[in-house]
Formats: sequence, C-alpha cells, structure tokens
Amino acid sequence: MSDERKLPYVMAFNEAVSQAMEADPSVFCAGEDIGAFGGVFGTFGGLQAKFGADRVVDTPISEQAIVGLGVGAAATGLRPIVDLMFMDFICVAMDQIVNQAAKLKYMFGGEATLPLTITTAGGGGLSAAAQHSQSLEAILCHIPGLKVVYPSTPYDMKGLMTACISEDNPTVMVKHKRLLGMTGHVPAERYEIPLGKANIVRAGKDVTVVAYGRMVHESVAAAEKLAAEGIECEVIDPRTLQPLDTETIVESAKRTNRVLVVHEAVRFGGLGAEIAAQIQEQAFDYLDAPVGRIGAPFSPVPFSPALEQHYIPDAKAIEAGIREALLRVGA
Amino acid sequence: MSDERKLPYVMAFNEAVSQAMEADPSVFCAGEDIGAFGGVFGTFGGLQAKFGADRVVDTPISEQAIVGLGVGAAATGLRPIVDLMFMDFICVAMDQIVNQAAKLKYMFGGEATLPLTITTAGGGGLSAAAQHSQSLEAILCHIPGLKVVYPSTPYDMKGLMTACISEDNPTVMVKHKRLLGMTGHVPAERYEIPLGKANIVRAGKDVTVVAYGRMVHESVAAAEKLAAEGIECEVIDPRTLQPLDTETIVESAKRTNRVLVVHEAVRFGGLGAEIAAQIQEQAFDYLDAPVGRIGAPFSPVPFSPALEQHYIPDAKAIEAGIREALLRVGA
Amino acid sequence: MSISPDKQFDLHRRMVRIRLFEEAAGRLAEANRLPGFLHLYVGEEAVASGVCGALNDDDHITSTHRGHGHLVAKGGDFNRMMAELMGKATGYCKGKGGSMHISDLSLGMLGANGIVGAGSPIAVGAAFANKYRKQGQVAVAFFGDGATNIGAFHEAANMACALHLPIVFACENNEYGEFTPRDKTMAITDIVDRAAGYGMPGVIVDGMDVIAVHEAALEAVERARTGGGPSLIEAKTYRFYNHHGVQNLGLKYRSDDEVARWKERDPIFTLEDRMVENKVATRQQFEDIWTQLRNDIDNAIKFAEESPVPAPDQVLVDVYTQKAGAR
Amino acid sequence: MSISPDKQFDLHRRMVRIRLFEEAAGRLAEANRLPGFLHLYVGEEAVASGVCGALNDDDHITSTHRGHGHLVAKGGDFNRMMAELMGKATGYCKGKGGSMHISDLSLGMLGANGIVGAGSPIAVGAAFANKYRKQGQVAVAFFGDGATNIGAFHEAANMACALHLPIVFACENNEYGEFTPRDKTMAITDIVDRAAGYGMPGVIVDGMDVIAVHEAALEAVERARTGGGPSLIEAKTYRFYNHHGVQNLGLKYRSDDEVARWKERDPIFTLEDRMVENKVATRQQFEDIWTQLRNDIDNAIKFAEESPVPAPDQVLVDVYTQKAGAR
Ligand SMILES: Cc1ncc(C[n+]2csc(CCOP(=O)(O)OP(=O)(O)O)c2C)c(N)n1
Ligand SMILES: Cc1ncc(C[n+]2csc(CCOP(=O)(O)OP(=O)(O)O)c2C)c(N)n1
Ligand SMILES: [Mg+2]
Ligand SMILES: [Mg+2]
Repeated sequence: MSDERKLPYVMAFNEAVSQAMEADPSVFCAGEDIGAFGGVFGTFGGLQAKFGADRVVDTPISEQAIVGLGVGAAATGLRPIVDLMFMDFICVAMDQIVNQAAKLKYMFGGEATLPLTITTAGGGGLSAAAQHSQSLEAILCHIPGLKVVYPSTPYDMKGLMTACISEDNPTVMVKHKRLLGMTGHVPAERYEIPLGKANIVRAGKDVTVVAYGRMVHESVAAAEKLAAEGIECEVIDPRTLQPLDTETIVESAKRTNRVLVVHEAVRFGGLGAEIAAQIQEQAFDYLDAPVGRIGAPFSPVPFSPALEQHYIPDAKAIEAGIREALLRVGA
Repeated sequence: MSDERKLPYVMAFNEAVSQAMEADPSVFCAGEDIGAFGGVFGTFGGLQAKFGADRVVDTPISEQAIVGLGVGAAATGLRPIVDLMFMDFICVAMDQIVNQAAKLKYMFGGEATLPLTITTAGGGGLSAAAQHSQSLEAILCHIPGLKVVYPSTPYDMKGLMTACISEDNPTVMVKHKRLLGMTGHVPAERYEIPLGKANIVRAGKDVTVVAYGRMVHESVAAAEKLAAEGIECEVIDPRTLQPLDTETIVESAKRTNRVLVVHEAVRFGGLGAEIAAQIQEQAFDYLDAPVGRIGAPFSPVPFSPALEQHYIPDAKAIEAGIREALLRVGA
Repeated sequence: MSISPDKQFDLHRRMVRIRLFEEAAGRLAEANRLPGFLHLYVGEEAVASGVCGALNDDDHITSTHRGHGHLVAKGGDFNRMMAELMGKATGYCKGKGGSMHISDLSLGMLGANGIVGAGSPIAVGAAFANKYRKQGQVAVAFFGDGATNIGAFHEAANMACALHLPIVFACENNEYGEFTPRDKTMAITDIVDRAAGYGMPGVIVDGMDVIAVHEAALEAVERARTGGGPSLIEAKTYRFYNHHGVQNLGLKYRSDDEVARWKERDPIFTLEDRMVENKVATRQQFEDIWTQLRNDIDNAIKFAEESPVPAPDQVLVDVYTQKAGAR
Repeated sequence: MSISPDKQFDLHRRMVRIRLFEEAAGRLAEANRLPGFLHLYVGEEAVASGVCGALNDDDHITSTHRGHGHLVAKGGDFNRMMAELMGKATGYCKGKGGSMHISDLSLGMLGANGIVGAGSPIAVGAAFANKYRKQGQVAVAFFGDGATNIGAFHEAANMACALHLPIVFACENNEYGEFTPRDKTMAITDIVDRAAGYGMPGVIVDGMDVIAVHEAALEAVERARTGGGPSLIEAKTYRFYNHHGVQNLGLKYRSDDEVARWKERDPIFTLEDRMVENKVATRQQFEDIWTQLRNDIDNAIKFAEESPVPAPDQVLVDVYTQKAGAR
C-alpha cells in the first residue's frame, strides 16, 4: 500500500472503472455525455479516449433505454456500467430498475445472471433544486433483487465500485455530488471492499451514530466536537445500504446503548426508519434511549441556499441529536 | 344512515367517483380501458355511459402521459382522476408522480394547486407474479407532496375516495385487488372520511396491531382467534398512509405497551419501519417489547400459489407475531 | 413461394405447436386448472413462427405478456412451459414466473414481460451485446400495437437506430390493446409510419401469412446480421380469443363479424391449403403432424400435473446470484 | 412579411428582453452571484418569441431546463425572475424553485422543468383542460431536439394526437443535447420526421428568423384553436453559450467556426436589419428600445439584490395546499 497516494473521490471512481475495463473486456459503460465529455461530473473522464467509443458509449437522453441496455446486455453476457446522471432520474427509469433489473433473475427461476452496475449522483447542497438534489436510496433499498452502495471516501469509492463491477447482481452505486472533489488515500492497485460490510469509521463507547454518504463527515465532525467534552461517539458507515450490515450496527448499539441514525434523505420513510426499527427489534433490552433519526424535513429540496442550508442535516443538527440521545439516564 | 345498504368495495369506489362527477363538472377520469370497458377491475364501470367519453377518457398505454395529463389538467383548473391499472405501473410513471406531481406546488413557490387523484390497484394473492402484485406504497409515502390512501372496507373506500377527489393535493388511492368483491355497509349519500385519520377497527388493551389494506382483515381474524384466549388486541387501520395518524397509533401503544405492525409490502424498508421507528421514538418508555413487524420476505412476489401463499402475511403469521410481542414480561 | 418445402413444414410445425399449446392452456384455464393471468396467442401464430423461423438458436428475442407463442416458436419445451403455467417446480422458472415471465435463456428467449413495452429496451441491450461480441447474432423485440404508444418502445427504437444495432422490431398489430381499439389510442393506422421517425426501414406484412412474415423477417434479420442496422416489421394480425383468458367476459368490444372475418384467414389452415394446393404436402401429412403434436401436449399436461409444486423455502431462493463475481 | 410593423416590434421586444435578461444572468453567474445551474437561451430567442407572440395571455406553455426565454416571451416580470434566480423571497417561486423551475401560472407558464421531456405530458394535460372547458385556449410544449428521444415526449405527442387536443409541439433543435451532437443520439436529421408517426402535421422553420417562426406558430396555433388538433414545429436554432453557464469549461465540442457561422445569423440583429431595410424601423428606435430594456434589467438586478432571502421557516411551507377542497 502506497500510503502517500491521494486521489479525489471522482478519480477513485474513474480508476475503478478503468482498471475493470482493462481486466475484463466484457465491461463497458453507457450513458449521457460520458463519452467525449467524460460525464457531467467528470466521472468517466478520459475513458473513451482510452477504451474507444464501442466501450464508452454516448447514449440518447433515454433513461429507460439506458437501463434496459444494461439489463439486456447483462443478461446476455456482458458486464455493463450504465450511468443515470442525477439520482432524481432513477424515477424516469424506475420500471427498468424495479420491475426488470431487480426481478429478472427471480422471475426466470434463477436462470439469469445480471452483472449490472447503475451509477448515479445523489444528494443536495448545490442549489440544484427539487429535481436535481434528491436522496432516493430508500426506495431502491426496499426492492428485493437490487444492491445499493453509497461510498463516503475516495478509498471506499474505488473499493466499492470495483466490487460493484465484479458483482453478479444489479447494483446501484450512488456518488454524492458534494464529495466528488474530496481527496483521500487510494491505493493504485485494484482492490475490492466487500458489499454488505459496514465500516466503523470512529470507535466510541457512549453513542453510536450510523451515517452514510456525505453525512459520515458531518457525523465525524460532530463526534470530534463532542470528543472535546469527553463524549465518545462511534461512527458507523454501512457503505452498502442493501444488503445492510445490521450485525455491525446492532453489535455497536449493544455496546453504546444509544443510537442516532443520520441521512440526507427525507426522514419519513428513509433508510433510517429501517435501521431504527431493526435496532429496537434486535437490541431492545440494551437501549437506554430511543433510536434517534436525523434526516431532511418533509418537503422537496428547496433551491435557495438560504433555505437549503436549513434543509440538509449538518454537524450541528447531529450534535444536537447526539446530546438528546445522551440526555436520558441509562439503565 | 341506511344501515342495510350494502355495496362491494369496487362499487363503493365507483359510487364515490360517480357522485363527485355529478356534483362537480371539473371532475373527469382518464386511464387505460376505463371507458367502454369500465376498467379491468370494473372500478369505472358504467361511468362513460353516464358521463360521456369527454369525461371518462380511454387513453393510450402511456402511463407517463396519463399522469402528466392529470398534472397539467389539475394545474390548469380541472380535478382529474387518473388510473394506473396496477400499482406496479407507478414505476413506469414515477417521474411524473415523484418529480412533477409531488413537487410542482413547492417548486412554484406555492402558486400551483394540484387536485389530482391517482388511482391504482395493489397487493398480491392472485398469482399475478412479480410485476402485477407489488405493494409499493412505502415509496410513495417517502415523497413529500403526495398523500397516500389505502382503504380496507367498502365504507372507507367511498369516504376516502370522496375525500381524495375533494383534496387539493396529489393523492394516490390504492385499491387492494383482493378486496374488490368484499361487501359491506355503504351509505347512499356522499360522505368524506378525512385524510390522515386512523380508524380503531377493534379496541383492545393487550397489544396494538397496526395494519392497512387487506391485512386489516387478517389482523382482525388473528385478534378474534386470540380473543378466545382472553387476549385483547387493538387493531388500528391508519387508512391514510401519508399523512400518517401517528397520534392515534402512539396513544394506543402507550396504552397496550406492545405493538405489531403488519403490511403486505416487503418488510425491509416498508412503511412498518417508519411506524416502528416513530413508536419507539414517541413511546419508548411505554414499550414492554420491541415493536414487531410483519411483512413480505425479501424477494419479488412469486407466481406459484404454492409459493405466494407463504409469501403474503396471513392471520397465522400475525397471530404468531402477537404472541411473540406478548412473550416478554411487562415493566 | 421461394421458401423451401422443408422450411414451410418447419414454419407450419411452429404454428401448430403454438396453437395446440395455447388451446390446451385455454382449456385448462377455463377448467380453473391454471393460476394467474393467461394471454393467448391463438390467431397470431404466423408472426412468432415466421420471425423465429428466420433466427438461429443463439439469436435473442424479447417478448410480451402474450409470450407463449414466442417461446414455442423459438423452440420452447412443452413440458417445462406447461409446468410453469401450473406453477410447478419443474417449470421453466421453477414456478416463480408463470405465464407472464416464461423464458428460456438457453434459447435466447429473454422472457415474457408483464410490463407493456419493457421488453424492447432489453432487446436493445441484447443487440448491443451481440454487436459488441461481433459474432453475428441478432435480437428481435416482439411487441403489440398498443405497446408502440409507450415511452420505453420509443426510447428503444431510437437508441437502436442511433447505435446502429443488429435488431428487428416485430410489431404484432392486432388492432386492440386489451379492450380498446387502436383508433382510440393513436391517430395513425399503420405502426410502420413510426419507423421513419427513428431512421429505420419499415414494412407491413400480412400477419396471417406465415410465408410473408418469414420473407420479411429474413430480409430484416439479414440486414441486422450484416451491419445494416435496425428495421421494423408490422404484421397485421388478430387474436382469436379474449385479451386474457378465453371468453369475452360478456363485454362485446369486437363484432362477431369482425372476429369471423379474421378467423377465415386462420394462419395455419390457409398455409395448409396452400401447401396442399402447391403439392408440397398432403392432408395426411398434416394430420400426422397434428396427432403427434397433440400427443406431445397431452404428455406435457401429464408431466406438469405430476410435477411437484415448489417447496416453501424456495421463496427466498434466486433473488440474488450467490456465487462470486466472474473475475 | 405579412406580419404587421407593430407585431414586428412586439417580437423584437420579446427577443431583446430575453437577450438582456440572459446576458445579465450570465454575467451574474460568472461573478458567482447566482446559485445553482443556469441554462441560457441566448441565440434561440426567435423561437420562444415567435411562438409566444402567437399566443394569448390565457394560453398555456410548458418549458424546459432552458426556461427563462419562454417565461420572458410569455410576458415574465424581470424583477421576479431575477429575484428567483438569486433565490430571493420576492422571486416567482419565493426562492424555492430557481432557474430550473421558474414559472408564472397567471401567464399560463407552467414551469421550467429540470427533467428533460417531462413538460410535454403536462402540456397535454393543459391542452386537455382547454378542450374540456371549450374556451378556445391552446397549449404549447417547448422542448429540445434531445428531448424527443425520451419516452415522455413520445407518449405526450401520441396522446395529444389520439385525443385530438389543441396543442403545438415546439421543438428547439439546437443540434446538441448538453455536449453531445444530435447525430450521435438519433439516426435522423430532422425532428419533424417524427410528426408523421403520431399523425400530426410538422413543419421545419428557420429558428433564427422570428418572423418565420411566428408565421408557422400562427398557423399551428390557429389549427389547434379551431379544432384541427396538434402539430409540430421544428425550429432550427443554436445556443450561443454553453449548455449551462457561459464558458465552454475547456471542452471543445463545437468548432469555433460553427459557432461563428450561427452567430452571424443572430436572430435579433438580422431582424433589426430587415426592419430597417424595409423601412419599418430606424436604428435609433432600436437603440431606444435596448436602452429602456437595459434599464429594466438594471432595476431588476437591483430589486433582486435588495430583496430578502426566504426565512428558514419557509422550508416547510407550500408542500401542500392547506385550504379545504374546492367543494
Ligand atoms: C405499462 C403497462 N401498462 C398497462 C398494462 C396492462 N396491459 C397488459 S396487456 C395490455 C394491452 C397491450 O396491447 P398490445 O401492446 O397491442 O398487445 P396485445 O395484448 O394486443 O397483444 C395492457 C394495457 C401493462 N401490462 N403494462
Ligand atoms: C431525464 C433527464 N435526463 C437527463 C437530463 C440532463 N440534461 C439536462 S439538459 C440535457 C440536454 C437536453 O437537450 P435538448 O433537449 O436538446 O435541450 P437543449 O439543452 O439543447 O436546449 C440533459 C441531457 C435531465 N435533466 N433529465
Ligand atoms: Mg394489440
Ligand atoms: Mg438541444
């Protein structure tokens, strides 16, 4: 491991794709503006020049056909990576994702194998308003047949993206738009982070914070602030949202007895609800306080920065959530 | 109230639509095969003959345009009822539902009013397999701007459908396919059941069962069975899933100290997660047992009756869930 | 007819197999011996047979809710099909898919599909893979007239043309989507009018004439296979039974007269007449074929009925591929 | 030109208003004074102006991500537009929508739209309502060349034709979708080739010539208003700036030469030349118009900058309509 090697999150994605394409000629990419332009977020930058227009394909604005292209190509032996520019656009392609990709194998009695990776960009904070800022991962996690991955660091990005491409099931890889430029250690060699394994980002004994995507960093910031007061937060990043590593989360909850779940998605019906429900099911006797949840309020994402800054959860809100969990006297 | 008047669930829907169309010329219906044929479930039977083809409109197979038709017509002053034959097809129209209908008002700074009712048929039990049997309500409930209604009886159907049509916000009304033929008391006159008010279907002091749609009846069956043993279950039907009547549910949980949430949808990420999370948040100190959840296992809906009967929760599973909640010694 | 006698027999056999399978399925459904929905292909046999008769085993097809015909025409096994319709563990999908998801990947049949129009983008994916691998395979998307109104079809047709893929779009224009006549749902008469909007050639064929369908398919498949890109075939056809099930459920959405006129042009019997007329076959030959295939069907029903239902623990099997990635 | 001098001035004014608004927005964005994405309409002014110039106030339009031009052409207020782009409480959407959702229902402008193609089905709904009410209103759906590849457009076009609605589909063919040229995403050259597939008339116009666009729009709008059903106008046009923002961000996806050739055909300056040539206007008149409208823009910027941002508690306001049902 070359500890000094640093890459931005976006290039960690790019490197994972590039190495996979080098290793396996059945891997190809398709999406809008990913070819000559390299994708609106630069995620596919340089890949068409390297691998040719047959393997890095510019498509029409046709999200249903883009995912369908992936489903059909995967079912007939290729290993497609198809890009939906913004996560909001999964709604345009939802039938192909939910009714086709997720179910094909099952409906065919197991006969099909679908090594399909759908990549997209989620999250807010760019004043991109209600149709370009959503966090819709809870919807995908509710659909049997899909896997859902949401890396929070460049290191995780490369390892998880590599795992997604190797994975023989349809996987949705969500990049957070505001993490694209984040730089961190990324080994040059190919490596996989297994899907379904959470990462204990920060160990602690007083309270467990479960967060993913950009919220991991806000949670760590809150944890660091509280550390100065002697409060030790454990921060867990599930990394894979489906399948969810309940074991690691519940084990931590049993140690700390207090949990806060954080996401950028709307709180009502978000993945936090499932995590909270599972924790109280499996660690009921260990909890000294209800499992807290922090998420966006029940409204579309507002455009104005003056509103959006109050809409997206931040370290301050997380800090408050942790303090509330600690308020209660333990058993 | 004419206590003797009975109608099937499907006709309660039909009567609500018919009376609304009589009362308000701005109400119209559009959907596939709803005109001359009256809809594949008979829900719109006879309405075209009564109100004409201008007001009961057969559309092309174009779910996106069907919902878009509703959005555009609602935003310009009509009160549309648009039908998506099977709930699975909301995936085909998801962009118009999630990114347009739900958000238009907010994105326009409140200027738009969208009195739009989207009707569809959910649930399994007809061997209709993975693409015609889903319960996807949790997805809709996660989207700010939508309301979601799921009646369990003919009486509720008429009252809730009437309320949906009167409602000035986009509402999704889910009919359960296996309740269509269920007969029950339905007053002849027009009446509304307010959206967002749960119904305590059965009072009880030992355990609260929250269930909606067809699962209400399975829950009541389980409750009746247990009543013979002296176990008194309170069965609550939220009726409206979004907004959810948390107050009624939490109040009951505080009384019974034990709760089981039941739905036909996949358990992981279903609405039961949100309900469980809210109950443990708001009634933490009252709970003698974790909030239990019963839902479908994590797989697509299988076709074969031999499998589907094990897939869909039933009174037996609910009974077992209740017994488990009761196992724990109270505080 | 420039089609060889052997090929004529082959096409005839495909059609009879479909007819017998569907008639049997219809009878079983009416006797309440089949669970779920059933969309019969009877009347439209010439389309699937004429097109699939122009394909190799390793070519791909995508299908519709009305998918038995396509699978039979691609070589589907009666036993596994019938077992699937009955929800048995020996069925093509181990009872998990049923009529609307019947499939055989080994025959390149990528599944019936319960979502109207959803098969076409998947066919585009198969066509893409075929072009990518450069082994001369092609893909065919089957779909109805009604399906051409849905977005997925449009995106698939356009993308196939933009990427110049080896694909044939095969439209079964039976003039109805469920119970609604075509003229209520589109302002054009011929689906083929849509082809120019994507930049592909399109042709109308008599969908009751398997030879005509086959000739058009040969041309379109050859075009696709040799790098000529996509094309559209519109086959004018008709379903003899109801949208789903057999009976019309009391609703008269098609006149008796209309149905009778189309039935006169039964694709199987008209072919038999022509083959006899042209001295390519004798009545006796046909009788033998029907008898033999009827026997196959009877065996399939027996096989299916005697097969076990899937065990309850199969519910959670086949949701995900468990083995590690290919690399 | 059969278009009256007054109307020529009217169309000119619409275009100049768009140009000035967009140039100002571009400058503000480059100075980092506008949050979010910005898709400028500069170069395409003739399309929105020529079409909206043929509409009444109570006609409806739907728009795209590139929506300012449509709102300005429909009569949008500079102050409220600029305030919205800055995310201020005085903006059209109280700062909740921004550039991509700018709208004015009182002008029948049903919103810019961040989802490509999604406006067209909504326009179909407005057209349906207009037909239903029988008060002679029409609807126009604006969309780009790239948008015609998406399913929603197709469904909308077909449904409008099937239901014979009073609607005009106005395509701004600027030859690119984001950074990808049209010929990579479709196998046809002219979008108008898609019209026949729906059964509606279609016409190509020079989208840099506001008079040509207006004349085509008059015909299409008249057809719609008098029960003649939908039609498609394809305006060949070009955006002078980048897909979003102003600069090309270092990527050269269009040649300097191509851009220069289109800029020579600037829709505003060519109109001015013709009007002067035809003695309909003098240079001085134009100068006065520009000066006055520049003043309006300066005022709008001032208004927007001095306006308050929305209060934090506004996040949860306007999600739902709170008042009881209309009946
Ligand atoms: C997206 C979607 N919408 C609606 C349906 C319900 N449906 C099933 S078959 C059918 C009619 C299809 O018509 P067509 O494509 O002409 O095929 P045909 O049945 O005539 O063979 C409809 C509307 C569906 N399955 N999927
Ligand atoms: C459904 C969807 N897919 C992709 C995008 C991203 N996107 C925004 S604008 C655009 C290009 C649109 O091209 P066109 O319709 O020709 O309009 P133009 O920008 O040229 O005016 C794309 C791909 C989107 N907003 N919505
Ligand atoms: Mg049809
Ligand atoms: Mg364009």
